[in-house]
Amino acid sequence: MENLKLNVNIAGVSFKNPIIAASGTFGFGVEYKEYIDLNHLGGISVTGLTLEPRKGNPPPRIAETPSGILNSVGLQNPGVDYFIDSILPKLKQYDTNIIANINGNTLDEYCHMATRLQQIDIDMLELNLSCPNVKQGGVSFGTDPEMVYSITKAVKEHSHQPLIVKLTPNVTDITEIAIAAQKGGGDAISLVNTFLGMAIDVKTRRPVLGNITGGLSGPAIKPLALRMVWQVSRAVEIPIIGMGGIMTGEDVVEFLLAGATAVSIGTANLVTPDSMVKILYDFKTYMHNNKVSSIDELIGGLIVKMPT
Amino acid sequence: MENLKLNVNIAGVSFKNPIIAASGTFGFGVEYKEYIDLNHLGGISVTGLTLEPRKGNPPPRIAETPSGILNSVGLQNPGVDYFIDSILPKLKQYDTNIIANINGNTLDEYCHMATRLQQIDIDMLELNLSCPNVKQGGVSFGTDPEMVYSITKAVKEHSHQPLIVKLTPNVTDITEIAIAAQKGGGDAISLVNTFLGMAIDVKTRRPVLGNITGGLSGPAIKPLALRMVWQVSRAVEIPIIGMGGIMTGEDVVEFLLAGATAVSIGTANLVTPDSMVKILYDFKTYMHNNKVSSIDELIGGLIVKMPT
Amino acid sequence: MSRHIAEVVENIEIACKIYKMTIISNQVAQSAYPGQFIHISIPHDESLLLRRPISINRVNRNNNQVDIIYQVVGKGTKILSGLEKGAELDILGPLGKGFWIPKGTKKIYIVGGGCGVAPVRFIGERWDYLDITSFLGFRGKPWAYQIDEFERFSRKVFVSSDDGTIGYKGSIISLLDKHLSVENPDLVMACGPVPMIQALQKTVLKYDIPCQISLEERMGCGVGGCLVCSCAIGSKDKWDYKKVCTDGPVFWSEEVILDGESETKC
Amino acid sequence: MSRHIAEVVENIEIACKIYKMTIISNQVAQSAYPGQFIHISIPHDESLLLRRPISINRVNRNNNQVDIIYQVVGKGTKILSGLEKGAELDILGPLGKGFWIPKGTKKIYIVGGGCGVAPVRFIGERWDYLDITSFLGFRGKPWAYQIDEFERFSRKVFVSSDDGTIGYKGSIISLLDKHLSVENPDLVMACGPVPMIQALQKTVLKYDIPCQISLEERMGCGVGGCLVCSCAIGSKDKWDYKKVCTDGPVFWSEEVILDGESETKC
Ligand SMILES: Cc1cc2nc3c(=O)[nH]c(=O)nc-3n(C[C@H](O)[C@H](O)[C@H](O)COP(=O)(O)OP(=O)(O)OC[C@H]3O[C@@H](n4cnc5c(N)ncnc54)[C@H](O)[C@@H]3O)c2cc1C
Ligand SMILES: Cc1cc2nc3c(=O)[nH]c(=O)nc-3n(C[C@H](O)[C@H](O)[C@H](O)COP(=O)(O)OP(=O)(O)OC[C@H]3O[C@@H](n4cnc5c(N)ncnc54)[C@H](O)[C@@H]3O)c2cc1C
Ligand SMILES: Cc1cc2nc3c(=O)[nH]c(=O)nc-3n(C[C@H](O)[C@H](O)[C@H](O)COP(=O)(O)O)c2cc1C
Ligand SMILES: Cc1cc2nc3c(=O)[nH]c(=O)nc-3n(C[C@H](O)[C@H](O)[C@H](O)COP(=O)(O)O)c2cc1C
Ligand code: FES
Ligand code: FES
Repeated sequence: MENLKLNVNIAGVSFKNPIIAASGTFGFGVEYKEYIDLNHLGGISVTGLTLEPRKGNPPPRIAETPSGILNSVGLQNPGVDYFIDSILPKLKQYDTNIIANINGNTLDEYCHMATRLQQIDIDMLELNLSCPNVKQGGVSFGTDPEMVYSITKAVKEHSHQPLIVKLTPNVTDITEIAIAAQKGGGDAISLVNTFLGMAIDVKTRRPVLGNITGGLSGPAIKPLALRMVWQVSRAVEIPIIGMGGIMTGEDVVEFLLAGATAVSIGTANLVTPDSMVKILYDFKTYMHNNKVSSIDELIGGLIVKMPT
Repeated sequence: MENLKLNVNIAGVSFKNPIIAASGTFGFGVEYKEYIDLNHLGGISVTGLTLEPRKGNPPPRIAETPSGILNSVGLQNPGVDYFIDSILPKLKQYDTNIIANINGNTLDEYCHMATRLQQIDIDMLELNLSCPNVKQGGVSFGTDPEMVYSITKAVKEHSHQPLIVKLTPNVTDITEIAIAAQKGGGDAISLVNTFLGMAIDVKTRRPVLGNITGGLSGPAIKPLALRMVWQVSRAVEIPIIGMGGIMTGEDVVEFLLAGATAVSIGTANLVTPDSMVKILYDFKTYMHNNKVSSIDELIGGLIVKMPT
Repeated sequence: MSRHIAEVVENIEIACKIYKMTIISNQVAQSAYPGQFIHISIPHDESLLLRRPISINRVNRNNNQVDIIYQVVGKGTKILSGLEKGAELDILGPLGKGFWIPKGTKKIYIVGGGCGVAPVRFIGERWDYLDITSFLGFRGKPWAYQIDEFERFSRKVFVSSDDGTIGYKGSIISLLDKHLSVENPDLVMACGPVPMIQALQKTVLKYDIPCQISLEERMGCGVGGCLVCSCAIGSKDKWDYKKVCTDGPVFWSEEVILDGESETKC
Repeated sequence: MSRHIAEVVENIEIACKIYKMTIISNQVAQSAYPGQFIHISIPHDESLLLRRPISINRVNRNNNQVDIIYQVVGKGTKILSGLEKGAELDILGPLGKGFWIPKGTKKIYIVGGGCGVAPVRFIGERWDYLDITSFLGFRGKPWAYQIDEFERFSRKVFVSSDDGTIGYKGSIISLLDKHLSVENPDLVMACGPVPMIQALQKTVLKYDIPCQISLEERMGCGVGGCLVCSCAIGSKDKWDYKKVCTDGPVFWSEEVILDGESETKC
């Protein structure tokens, strides 16, 4: 299994393998260092950052649903400055790509954050236009193609690092949004973020989550995420980081076949802290058993006979 | 458990209990008569009908996903005339409400079917604007509020029976679509239909479904369906028939609390033919154990403290 | 045709990843006939919603025991293989329209390939008064099973394997072809993987022998209500989607239209 | 602080729907201290993704046995209750910041309510050289357990129940209140349902006794990475969300801000 080509290139950044920790599910990475060797990861997208520190939403913040989880963390984080000063130095000791996931309430805030991170030694920026737990005027930015276009464009002007645009799946036509991100200058697309959902406790007759609604992730959404990755891969030229319910090496293969160049692992980290190492191992085993020597053979390799 | 009030009224039609078989998952009802007493059901929404007979999509038409299934039946049915002449007479022997689920490729076809059914002894019409497996010009009608409004209005003019409008969940804002259906004269709303998804076989590197994509149903989508029912119930006045992943009596309670007046059971029928009887029994047990004497106490009964 | 709980009496590996399970079900034992199947709810793991269709290998009407044989290919059959004596299974069955013996049939050929050997054994058990010759194809010796059972009711049993580790080396259909070129049975009854069925269709057409084949398709309800188990039945110009679960799984060979892309496993 | 497989040695119902499970885990047995928990992956049913946090009731460093006590409240604990000797559990642990003994502490009161009795037993087992008085509250006799274990290390054990079927009838906190009004321990250490904790907070404030309490919150990772297990810690004017999994589950009583709507079960 040692001669497999696993590395991929996303917007000029080389990833030693296609496994990236999904934002918000892996803290700042360092929380997991006793369970997993961070050097083995392709990359880490850190917890969603905001300009100022944020407390996040009231508990309970998690509910278990069939093969899925709902979360309503609401971007609790210590703010971008604290990240740069106190966390990044620790993280830089590891040999893995660092992606800063940025979140704003206004276009200005996004640009401000990009500017603040411009001179900082991170590998990529991830523009999160999709958190379902934080709303601006009731509608999240990511559902409107024009908004996506203009925020992407503006942030691009303020950033030095390659820019990933992370899309919300809670839209009628995901390709329209992806095309807007590409047009705005996004260098890659990551999808999907969580689907807006809800759980009710029939004993108390109340929502389980303190925030009433939350974002659904995990295997339950895998078929939906996979479909979106497939649709978007046929609509845009820029690379895709696919995610949504990946728990096994074979799930990784499914996303690559559908057109993703790399994948992110989210919920699996909440289930077991060393999931990503296991998933990478299983992925290599799949390649080995199926005589796939290079990951490039899998990316976009779905064999389809279009229905007539 | 005998004194429980279970009956509900939807647009003037009385249902003896809130359990309705979801279209496409329970054939024409008669297929199940050896497994379940059809007289015990609140209603049956028959397999999606079209003006002409339809063959449907190529197999395989079903894939299992974590806590869900994908289907791509594509409205296989013998056509509305065959239904009226050869099936309905058998179905009318049972004491349950019959709902005709109608599907068109054009506005004309919808109206034509409504007209054809006008004088026929069925209890309600269900306008399916949402089948993800059949497309008209690439976009299904149900994602555009104006289309929803105009089709609903036109069909309403051609129909004598109360009209249910069935919505697709594959939209950015479900309330907008529901409001359009209400404005168009819809007497009730049923939601959700299936979510567009996909499954890939990593051995063959092909889609599992003959149609490539299919509609996701089952417990996996329950949190999403529940959220939509809750949103729509606060946006419209007309009653809602809620569905999506209901497998137990407690699931029924969740949908009623979220604002549904009745529920439909789909995937559970594919799992076990007598599911609906079991679900009704469990629902009554819940009412009994929780000292709920009337279903009206549950409908819309969610206790929420809106987040600030 | 009922939903009920069946108790597991025995569950053993009889060939490589191929298990024989014996359950007690008087409903199935008393009314099932060859080609029918049971639809099994997979216990323990609620993430697996669908039942698994498995053919009936044999029934014993005296003690209500029913045998099924299944290959472990995925999560559902993996869980089944771990069940022990005393476990309870929620099953539907017997389901489907199985094989039938047209009037005047005396001499039949039974053809089974891989997992398809399991269902056709029931034919010989039930209709052992006929003149039976059996053709069984396997991947190789480690995957072969129940050949001795076929010997009990067959005039002769022919075995082949892909790798030649048991019986003739090569396809069971070419073996069948040789026999058809010298002898005509009244009927061929078969079950097996799609490529085998396609070869069989050509062969029986060539010799113009009536042939019933049992098909597999992914299933939902199993009782005719959901229309997901469709297969194309008819002629090239005029065909319809029929339901494998209630119109089949057994159809006349000449009516079955296979597009060659259908999945198979064994 | 590791992920490993632990073997089940025993799993028995010790009170109504309350089970004691003994597992073998040298990692937990050797390094755990009172108030810590293990995070258990639920076997068999893949639809249940999340681990379940369960406190450590006792460890035996000699034979590496670890006891946990859990009440069956939902699907996960139901599956746990069905596991038999020899079953394997995938666990993380020991996790969390447990109870601690500030310098100079001599006399402590241990307070446990319902399922909260289980974790506080470990306090007495580990720090049995202290002068310990225990206060245990139950719903009623059928739900009471391990009172005799507390007697082994306690100067005195007080028991109460909601329905009076065992010990005093009434809340364990009112019993505690009576004792605090005549005697001051150096420290109170407690675990129990939210209403009990809220009453306790008022009582210890009244007598100005330092008090550590163990909290419960729905968890994801259990290791501090996902921020879902938050509880409000600080003062009414200046508080932050802390993580129950790594900053807690044990906090100083005066810093814990409970809104009264949190869920409890026992
Ligand atoms: C009428 C009929 C009779 C059958 N009889 C037998 C038998 O006697 N012995 C035997 O070993 N197998 C038989 N099969 C095939 C058997 O149903 C599948 O191998 C089994 O369902 C696989 O389940 P799994 O969970 O292990 O695999 P997975 O691949 O994990 O299953 C995923 C889903 O696909 C379906 N599926 C996968 N493969 C098949 C297939 N080949 N046919 C139908 N559905 C499939 C499963 O039922 C499930 O819904 C029969 C199939 C049919 C339709
Ligand atoms: C630090 C800590 C220590 C605990 N120690 C014990 C103990 O020693 N004995 C004991 O009986 N219980 C203990 N609990 C509570 C125990 O974790 C829950 O009762 C259990 O997770 C319920 O799982 P379930 O699948 O049966 O219930 P379900 O209601 O089906 O669970 C659904 C989801 O909600 C979560 N959940 C439900 N109730 C609680 C709860 N009260 N606290 C946290 N999560 C919950 C589950 O973990 C799961 O993710 C502890 C909780 C925490 C946080
Ligand atoms: C607890 C939790 C917190 C998350 N926080 C963020 C976040 O801060 N920023 C972001 O872009 N996505 C966030 N996400 C979304 C994930 O990064 C990922 O897109 C999603 O969970 C789907 O992948 P999965 O099914 O593997 O979890 C969060 C998800 C979870 C479960
Ligand atoms: C096999 C299958 C066929 C379906 N066919 C139809 C249909 O013809 N018309 C329709 O309105 N909905 C159809 N649906 C959608 C269901 O009626 C229902 O809205 C959906 O499955 C969600 O409910 P569930 O999760 O309980 O299955 C179909 C669903 C399935 C699984
Ligand atoms: S499986 Fe439902 S119709 Fe055949
Ligand atoms: S459970 Fe993940 S941070 Fe506490």
